[in-house]
Amino acid sequence: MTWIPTTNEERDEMLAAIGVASIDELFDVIPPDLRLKSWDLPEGLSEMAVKRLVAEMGNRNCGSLVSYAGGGVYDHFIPAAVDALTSRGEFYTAYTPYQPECAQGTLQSIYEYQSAIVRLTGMDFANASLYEGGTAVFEAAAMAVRLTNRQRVVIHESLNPVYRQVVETHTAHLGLDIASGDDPTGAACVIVQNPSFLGTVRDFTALAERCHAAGALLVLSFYPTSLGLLKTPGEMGVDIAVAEGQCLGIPLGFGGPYLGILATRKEHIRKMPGRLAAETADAQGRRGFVLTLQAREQHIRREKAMSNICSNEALMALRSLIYLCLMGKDGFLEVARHCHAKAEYLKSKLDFGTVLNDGPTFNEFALRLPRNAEEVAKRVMDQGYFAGLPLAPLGAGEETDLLIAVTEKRTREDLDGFAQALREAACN
Amino acid sequence: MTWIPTTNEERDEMLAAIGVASIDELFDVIPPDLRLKSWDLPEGLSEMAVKRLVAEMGNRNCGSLVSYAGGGVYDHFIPAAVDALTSRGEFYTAYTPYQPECAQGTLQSIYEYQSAIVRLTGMDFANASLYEGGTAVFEAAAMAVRLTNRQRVVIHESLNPVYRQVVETHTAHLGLDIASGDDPTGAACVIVQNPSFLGTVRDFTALAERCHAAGALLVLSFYPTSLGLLKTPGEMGVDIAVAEGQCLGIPLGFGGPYLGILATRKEHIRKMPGRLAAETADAQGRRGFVLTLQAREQHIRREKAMSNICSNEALMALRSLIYLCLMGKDGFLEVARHCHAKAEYLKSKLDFGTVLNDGPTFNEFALRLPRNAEEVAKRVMDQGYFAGLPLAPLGAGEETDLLIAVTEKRTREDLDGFAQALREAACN
Amino acid sequence: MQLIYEKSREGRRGIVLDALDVPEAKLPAALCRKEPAALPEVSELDVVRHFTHLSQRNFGVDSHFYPLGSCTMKYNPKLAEAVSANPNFAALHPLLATSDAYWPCLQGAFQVIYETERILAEIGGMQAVSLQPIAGAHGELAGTLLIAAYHRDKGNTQKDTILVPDSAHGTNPASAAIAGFKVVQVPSAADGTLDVEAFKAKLNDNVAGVMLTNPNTHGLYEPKVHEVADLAHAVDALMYYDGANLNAVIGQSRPGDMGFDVMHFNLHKTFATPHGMGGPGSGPVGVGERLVPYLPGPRVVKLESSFGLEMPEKSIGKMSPFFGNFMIALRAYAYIRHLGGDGLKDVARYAVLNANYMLARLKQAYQPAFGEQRCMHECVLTAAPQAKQGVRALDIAKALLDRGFHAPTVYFPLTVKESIMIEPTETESKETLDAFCDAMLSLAEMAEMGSDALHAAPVSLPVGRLDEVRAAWELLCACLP
Amino acid sequence: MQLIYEKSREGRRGIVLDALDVPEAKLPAALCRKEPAALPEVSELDVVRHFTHLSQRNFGVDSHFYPLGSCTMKYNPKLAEAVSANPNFAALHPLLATSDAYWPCLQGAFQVIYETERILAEIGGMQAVSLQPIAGAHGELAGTLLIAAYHRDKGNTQKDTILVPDSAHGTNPASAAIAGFKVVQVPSAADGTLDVEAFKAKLNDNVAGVMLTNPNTHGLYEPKVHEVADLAHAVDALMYYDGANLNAVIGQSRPGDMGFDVMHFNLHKTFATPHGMGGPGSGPVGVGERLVPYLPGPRVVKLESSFGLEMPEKSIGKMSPFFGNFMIALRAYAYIRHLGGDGLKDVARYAVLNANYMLARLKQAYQPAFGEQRCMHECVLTAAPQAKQGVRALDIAKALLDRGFHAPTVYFPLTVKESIMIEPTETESKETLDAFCDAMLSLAEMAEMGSDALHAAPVSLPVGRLDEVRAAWELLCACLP
Ligand SMILES: Cc1ncc(COP(=O)(O)O)c(C=O)c1O
Ligand SMILES: Cc1ncc(COP(=O)(O)O)c(C=O)c1O
Repeated sequence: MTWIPTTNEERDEMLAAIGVASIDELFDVIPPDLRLKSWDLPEGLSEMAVKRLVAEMGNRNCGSLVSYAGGGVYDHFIPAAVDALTSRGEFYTAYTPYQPECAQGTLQSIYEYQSAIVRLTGMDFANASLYEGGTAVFEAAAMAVRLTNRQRVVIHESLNPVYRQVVETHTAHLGLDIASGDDPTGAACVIVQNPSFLGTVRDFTALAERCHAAGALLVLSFYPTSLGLLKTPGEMGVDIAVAEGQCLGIPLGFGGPYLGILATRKEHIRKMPGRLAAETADAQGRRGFVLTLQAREQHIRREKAMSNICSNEALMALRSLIYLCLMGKDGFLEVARHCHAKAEYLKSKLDFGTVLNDGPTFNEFALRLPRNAEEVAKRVMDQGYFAGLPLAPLGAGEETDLLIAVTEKRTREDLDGFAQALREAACN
Repeated sequence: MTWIPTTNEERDEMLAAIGVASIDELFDVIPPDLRLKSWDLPEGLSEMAVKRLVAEMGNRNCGSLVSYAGGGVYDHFIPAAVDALTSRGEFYTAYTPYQPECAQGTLQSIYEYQSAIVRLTGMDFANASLYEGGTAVFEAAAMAVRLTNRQRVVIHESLNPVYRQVVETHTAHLGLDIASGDDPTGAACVIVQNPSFLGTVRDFTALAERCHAAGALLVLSFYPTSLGLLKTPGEMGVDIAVAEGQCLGIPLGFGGPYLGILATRKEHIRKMPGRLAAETADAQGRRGFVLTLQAREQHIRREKAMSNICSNEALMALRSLIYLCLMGKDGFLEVARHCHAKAEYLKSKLDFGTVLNDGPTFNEFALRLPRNAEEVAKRVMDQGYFAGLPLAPLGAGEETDLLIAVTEKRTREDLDGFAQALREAACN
Repeated sequence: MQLIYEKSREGRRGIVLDALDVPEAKLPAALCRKEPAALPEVSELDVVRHFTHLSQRNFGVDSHFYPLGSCTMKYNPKLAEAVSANPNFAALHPLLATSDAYWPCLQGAFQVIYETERILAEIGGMQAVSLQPIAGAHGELAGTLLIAAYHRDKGNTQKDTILVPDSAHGTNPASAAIAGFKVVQVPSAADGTLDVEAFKAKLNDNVAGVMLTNPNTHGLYEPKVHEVADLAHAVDALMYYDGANLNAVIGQSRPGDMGFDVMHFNLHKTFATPHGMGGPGSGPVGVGERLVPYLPGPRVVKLESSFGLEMPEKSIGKMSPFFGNFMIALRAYAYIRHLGGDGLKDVARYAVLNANYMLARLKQAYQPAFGEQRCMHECVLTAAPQAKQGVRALDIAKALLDRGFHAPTVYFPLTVKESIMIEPTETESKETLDAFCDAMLSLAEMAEMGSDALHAAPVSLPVGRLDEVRAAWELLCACLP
Repeated sequence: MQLIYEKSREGRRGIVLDALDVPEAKLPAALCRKEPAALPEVSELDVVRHFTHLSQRNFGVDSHFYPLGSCTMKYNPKLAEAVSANPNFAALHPLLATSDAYWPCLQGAFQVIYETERILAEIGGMQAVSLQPIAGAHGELAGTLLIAAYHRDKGNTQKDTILVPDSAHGTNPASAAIAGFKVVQVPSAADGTLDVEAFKAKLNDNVAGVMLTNPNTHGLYEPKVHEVADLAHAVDALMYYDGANLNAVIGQSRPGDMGFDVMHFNLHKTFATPHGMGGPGSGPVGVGERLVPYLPGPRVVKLESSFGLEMPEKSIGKMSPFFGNFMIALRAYAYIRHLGGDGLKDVARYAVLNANYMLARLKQAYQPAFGEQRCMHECVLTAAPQAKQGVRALDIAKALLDRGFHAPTVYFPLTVKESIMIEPTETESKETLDAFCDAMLSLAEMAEMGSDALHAAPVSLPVGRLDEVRAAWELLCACLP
């Protein structure tokens, strides 16, 4: 099995042109003791057999269950046009736009994506993408450290605990002081999340002011869909807004590829990690787009770069852009409205549990059940539902606590059925 | 729900430009008594809801059963690149290449498709496509009638009985004499099929000679995949070769869209139905392709045209071309070899039944079971198989007879499992 | 650009199968071909690049405004494509339906057929619909065969003629002739509608049926359609409706209510299924009460608690082996369910608005074929004024390609000299219509100034105008090994 | 071409949801945004045409030869794309894995991870692999963090430095720095390989690790790699292998056997997953025995009769929230299973053959950066001879665009002036390589003749060379409402 086109005849012609007798000879530079020691790999399978193999493995996941799991990534609707367009070869088989003249499709799409994020967040600049939401929080923290020259990072309890773990892993060797709470004193930044991991919606305007008074930055991790309704990072006075962009037309895909979003204020732009596209023109005055401020990046600045990021998530940024265009101003708002209203409706049906949130929620809330949440989850799994995320294993609640998320995909009928199943599993 | 982009403001501007007050006014030409009398249609559903609705209906088909059904269309493997390429908008949202300069993609692909069919069949010319395999037999018969000025069409027992029904429907009002057998005397043509509907492989060279001696034409309905191995229509001396092209990279899709293939000899070309692409050049000598001999067609010749066909199956012809290119000379042969060997292997395992074919078979054979075939089919359905086609309802066999087809997709393990299941269902 | 055959290299492989896992089997040599078919020997990447490049040499609706009159080149929703990728439909074998043992496994597909046929019947004002015909012309053939069966059954042996207006699409006379009828043409009146007096003159006892489309191919509603139907019915001739122009009247005026007995739908026009470079289409045939018993079969019917199949009493038989282009019908079903009753009404409203807007903007420079009349969903102009300057409709068409638009239909209908037939459809925006009108008007100006540039167009495409005479003369229709 | 924002029209809609089927709910106004986000108001067709047109302004592997050195732009099989469309993977929520209640429903996904990690470990000669890192640079970061954890655990507190060759990719020093290390650069010898003497001079007890790639970014195999590893290990410095160039040696020589302790794989290079205009990639990190206990977690492990998750003893924690770019790993898995062990061996063989063939053809006109040496999977030439005529590597690159080729990498590695770095990969055919070489040679001739045309290139694309200074000066990075 192979995707190599070269025929034996052509191979021989090429060897002759090189002046060697065999391909093996080309590998003579490799010292014999460094040659392959083991190669215990399966034999090749035809396309047909691979398709079948993977389909069989897929059948061992429960693809047909209806999911109420959230926690940062969500089962939102993805319009068919997103796949139809991003699957065009000229997009997905291209790479970094090193030659802008033959990559205007890429560059304009990055520029349009940046514009969409700026419009969504009320921030001044957005970069071309980061890996995903968790590492984006780390990048924001590192950026704050660079900007303030302070070594203390304060993480608020609202932040996704998984993201906190990612930040801790990345900063383990940096000698930073990673603290909990929201006290900006002496801190490079305070990191908050809205809605919180448990779903509570807050206004961090006052905290932003306290941060700025203390010479610290406010970093906010937001949920893009919620910005259909919620106060924007820009309105709150946030310095660096980051997000997981999965909700914007990207499949759940068991964890990735996703999209790290980062937006910031004008004054911080030169310390921003990641690529940035900008408008310019050619000699004839035709508008075009290029990557700019590349002196921030690893390929120029090497160990002094703002980040080590190189390959990022451009195709996912394109997906999110197409999604945002398809939904448009009104549709995007509708999605948020529906998510919120449906979650509120479900909440109202779950009176056998206690909602743990201490404020309004958007589309996700934590529920204390009369019984162990994982047991309940197992039971309703048999009814065809992923009930949500038990909070204990995430270190974010008691054994009885469940995090439930609702998207626009759930109908009233779905919600009624789920509420009933959950009631039975939790109370009987 | 709508795909209409026009905003109300734009609508009003347009109405003003036309000089009417409302869209309704544009419909004033319709007499009031011809206005809508009833309109009992469901309300619009969002994209999300339609997707879900159709998915639910799909779940009511047994998509996961392994199928041994054939009878003219088959469960062959389709390489992923076929879908990836035919789903490009520039192909599937284009139409008939009325303006060849902006349709060279279409026209060159038709030319390449015609070339592939000519190479496959050993005939001189192939048209750009017909609807599907059944109506293609009718078109061939009508063409033979035109060419010979005779009114008798002889249909051999090898022909798919469903195709015979299609021919009968289409000729019902033509006053033709549709006869059975293979006697060419006084006939416009004799129509045969290879392999026969029951799967038997024959050589019709002698019949071709008899036909020609009697001034009749020989029409052959062939199975493209089998031409990986089998004697070609060209080699047999066939005058008009037709086929169902579904096996060449087209999904079963519960009956369509499929691909009608028609190829013929040089001397018959001016009576051929359907479109034809040809090579030519522009004023600068650049090679290009156009539709040619259009005087045969309805848009020019109207009631005197060779056929009424207009929209045909161009996208399916493209699929088959891409399929044939991907498989290539060797791969196409391999598919035929595998189909045949696997069918023979299965045959050898079904010793509890009697194979009814009176000669060698390619990948399909008729089996007489010790019990009612439909009962057996029901039983093995529960084991996860479509056992094949019971022949009695098709008028092509006894109640105990089953038509079984095997493709390259079935592994030895599959075949063993199926043989075992069939044995149990038929014998216990 | 090279042909894929020119890229072939001996021994190069694309797809390779697994080694055969059962014993080899051999067929007698006498039954086998002498040489393997000379298919191209290319890699998967060769194939991908080749067809990617070919696609880039095409205009499609996804890339270009495509106002091809009579073809209803509206937007083809991606929803419909996504829905039709569902393997529970895409992998379903149609002949399973021949045994009722398998029916429990086909209920979803049966339901799609049943509901689509019911919905189309309501849309057409028909009693019943069959999805069997594969395209519009095939629907016409089905229709004329139904008419023939009706008369045969009634003993109307003298009825051997179908009347067709001179403005009809070529498939109408062709279909009638292929079915076995004589075709008699009825001229149009000067105003572009059917000449009722001329029609009366041709109508007699031998007439089995009358084929019309409404609006007709001049883009004009036939106001006397019901009168014509009454006249036809008086001699027991049946009325056939060519549904190609249904986009103009969907949700406004139904063929059944106009007096038609039988019609076809073009799912690839009105119902937005893709045109696929010339197909696949789908041409369901609909009938009024009189013709229901003759419908092609077997038909999906509702049984007690499930769907099954039944052959109509006097069925003409099978128009196609299975259920027509099922996957196209599935796309149309998705389209219809998305728009719903109200959405479908807007389709005609905006299709007609757009066409009239273009007519209003263009009639200053191009002569409308039928005076000051408003049009329905398409308008027919003529380049007669331009032709006097030596610029023909063809030149305008080619020049539009250079401006980034697909050309309108030219030289059809045959009744209008130098005709330019523009059908914008409802899915195009005002700014697109304006850009196209601007281009048309500027070309008219160039024509007036006697510019020669129009004869050279197109210059921006991979090839210029091609030599059709040479093509027909040399007849190089295949690349041989 | 317009921006999508410029196509926006107030009130125009794309996707519309169903009417809300539950009571409306309101959030307190103080928590809500003042104005809806000014997203474009466009139709679905507007979007489809816009992005279809944008795509047409790109070169991709599907449409163009893309010999971008260091990036391994090989063919991205459609099989892998098809496999990743499977909803049983595509719709799976990763956080379900946090509760073992859900594990029975995740066995397929766990198996993909488990097998892919096992296979990659065998390919790299590593003990274990984690799919968590999202891209190559992230794999480097994971690797340097693993090195840090190792030394911290061993109490090697003085180890604060990572050695990196001057030819290294920018991500290597950047990753080491981001992890918290000092970076010290080691110069290359004149022959393009690591200067072992210089290396020895920089090596001391403070060195925590050494980052190399082999072949290095000059396309040359480091023959003394094992000697270097021994030297490093002697001071307990760990060896990091940048897997970006694995395509040169896959199935020939394994990093583990060369003496490396930790490495990353670029699935989007060696394993053919698409580059997506700059990502997503996937950068699994592999480790030898010493580092296994520190691997990121949780890890998929084999339990008695199923797969489950486990946190390694001394894990550095989570490099990413879930399982890395799982859907990219799935594509790579499909790629690997198709090729199998033997197919993968051929990958390097033909990648190296192709690069040497191009080197052999081009060295007459372009100066090889390192004399008469043969290369591995890519070759570095310089346009130094041409630069003397005023034609720079950049001019050659731009002129190649006009000839229908993507340009090679230019100005990297930084160690070579006017460098042109060509990586053909194994999936390109001889005729493509020849066509490219022909173009390069003809450009060299033009340069020699002092042709000015090269400075004007590209002329065939939607834009010519763009003003980068203006871009940085004006910093117009978003279209505001
Ligand atoms: C008016 C009219 N009638 C009939 C047809 C034939 O339809 P089809 O191409 O689907 O066979 C067409 C097609 O263009 C048409 O425009
Ligand atoms: C030699 C080398 N190392 C590392 C990288 C970084 O990989 P990634 O872009 O996946 O982060 C690259 C990418 O181009 C590279 O060429």
